[in-house]
Amino acid sequence: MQSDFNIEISTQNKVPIVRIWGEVDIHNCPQLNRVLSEVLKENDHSLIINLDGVQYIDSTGLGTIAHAAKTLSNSNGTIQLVCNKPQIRKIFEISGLSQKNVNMVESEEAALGVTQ
Amino acid sequence: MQSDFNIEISTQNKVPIVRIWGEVDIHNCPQLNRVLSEVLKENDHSLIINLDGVQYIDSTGLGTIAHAAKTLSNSNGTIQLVCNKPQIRKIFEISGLSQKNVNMVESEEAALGVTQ
Amino acid sequence: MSYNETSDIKENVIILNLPATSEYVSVARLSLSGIASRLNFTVEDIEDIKIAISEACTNAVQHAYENHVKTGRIEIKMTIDEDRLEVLVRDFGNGFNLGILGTEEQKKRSEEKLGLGLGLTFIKNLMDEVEIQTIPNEGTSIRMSKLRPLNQPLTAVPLQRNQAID
Amino acid sequence: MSYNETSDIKENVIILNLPATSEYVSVARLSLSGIASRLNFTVEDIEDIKIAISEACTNAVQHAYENHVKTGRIEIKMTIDEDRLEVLVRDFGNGFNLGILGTEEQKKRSEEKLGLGLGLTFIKNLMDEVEIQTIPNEGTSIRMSKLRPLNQPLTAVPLQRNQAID
Ligand SMILES: Nc1ncnc2c1ncn2[C@@H]1O[C@H](COP(=O)(O)OP(=O)(O)O)[C@@H](O)[C@H]1O
Ligand SMILES: Nc1ncnc2c1ncn2[C@@H]1O[C@H](COP(=O)(O)OP(=O)(O)O)[C@@H](O)[C@H]1O
Repeated sequence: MQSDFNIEISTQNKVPIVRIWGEVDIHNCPQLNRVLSEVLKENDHSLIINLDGVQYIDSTGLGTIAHAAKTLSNSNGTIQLVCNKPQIRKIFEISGLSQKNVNMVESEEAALGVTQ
Repeated sequence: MQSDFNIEISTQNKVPIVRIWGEVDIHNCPQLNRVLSEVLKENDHSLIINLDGVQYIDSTGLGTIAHAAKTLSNSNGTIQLVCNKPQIRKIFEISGLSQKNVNMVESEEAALGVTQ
Repeated sequence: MSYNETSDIKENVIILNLPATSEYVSVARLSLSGIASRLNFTVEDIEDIKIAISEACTNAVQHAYENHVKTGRIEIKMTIDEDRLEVLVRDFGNGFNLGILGTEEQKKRSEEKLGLGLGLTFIKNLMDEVEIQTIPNEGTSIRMSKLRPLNQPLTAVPLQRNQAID
Repeated sequence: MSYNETSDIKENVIILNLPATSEYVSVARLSLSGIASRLNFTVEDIEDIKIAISEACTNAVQHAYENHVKTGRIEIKMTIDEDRLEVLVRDFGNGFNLGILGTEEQKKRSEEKLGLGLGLTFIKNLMDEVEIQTIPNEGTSIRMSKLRPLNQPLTAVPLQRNQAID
């Protein structure tokens, strides 16, 4: 149920990690966008977004992440996207986003290895 | 999702156990009714129905169980209903069924203790 | 008549129109529980509403279109008000004599269909307000509502901030 | 106009009529996935259909009623055929110039709303057949269908019999 949408922010080795749970769609994207903008104010270098708790995401969710990726690209930053659901990987591939400064990784550990 | 509706029949100490999973409503009651009738053909004394896997049941489901209870009552049999979900207990209470030959029990073990 | 002009429908009204056959009762339930879960109802309230809407749809499937050649329809209209969720379940079938409820004849009829004659009783027990209208050969509509527990905003999305030690 | 006379709607059609606001997009998704899951679609197919219907509704919410004073409506009509599920998502809003798709102007407009200009692309990629009709100031409708994988009966309910040793 969408009412279970939830965002958690933490920091590890100075890298912000944003974990998302639930369904990401037009209704909660504005909230996700606020959180990402806030996080990027404090850190414009790299960002880990963990989507493993996300059951559903559509183009508005991708758009919100793409918007953050664009902000980061101004300072040569990248987004490490933890994402193991085939369906979600699939639409990221259709979107072409993975060709920009958004990397798909298997775990937060892997992401931290890359961003350190 | 209703498509997960499932019935499993087994026997322990000569007592038939019918375990149900999913949502019991008008759509799958005919199937439940067929299974119960078949089971009662072979055993008209007692029956354990386990509803712990049931997320939802309405008056058509209760009606189907009441129908089996009625058949059993002709031979002084009883139904032991394993049911721990408060919501399902609640509608059994509203229905008044628990005042007849349908006993609510906490586990199959408890039910077997009673029926042995 | 067409479904095209929908501009005169009140805001905060959701309409679901289904064939009156058994496989769609769960669709009504699922849609409604999706809506109810956004309205700060408790889990118990949502279960009550699910059963009530199911019972009303089940009646439409079982009784409304008896002896009809064509599959009939069920229309469900959900209105989200500040203080309540109102659900109107309507069919365009036989209608019935409200006076029959509670009589022996009714009991016998219910039993013939494996019914307990409990559908309407459940609805009355589980919802806060219930109103039945039925007209012979025009159909039956049941208007039922559940009061919303608290006047919270329509969707309060929790936000947690856990700052781990760096 | 009224929603009362529903007798001339085709069988196996489900109609859902919602306010064109963001909180109802998930309701559309949930209702549809309830229906699709009865039609022996694979889990992947169901996810595709969910995204497609969401994108169409999201467009109606974001674009169809721009500059309208009143909240508009979305009408979703699902037709279950032997070989396919057809979904028609319709709004009664501004409409748009199909020629704009793929142009720089369109890209800029999408970005202003944090969009990727990918909604329609997703729909075309995820569904088997897609047809868009749009008329200025009358609205837009997207008809999309997904072929059903196998011609199994509408609801095959598995039944297991485990005879334990007695
Ligand atoms: N929508 C309806 N259309 C026609 N008759 C109805 C409808 N709803 C209820 N009834 C009549 O009212 C009776 C009582 O309904 P209910 O309390 O739901 O019990 P049950 O459905 O188990 O018989 C039904 O047996 C039927 O005769
Ligand atoms: N239902 C609609 N009503 C009006 N305009 C629409 C509608 N659907 C799409 N459009 C127009 O088509 C464009 C492309 O839509 P889409 O591919 O979904 O990308 P996005 O929504 O991200 O911009 C939109 O920016 C909008 O201008």
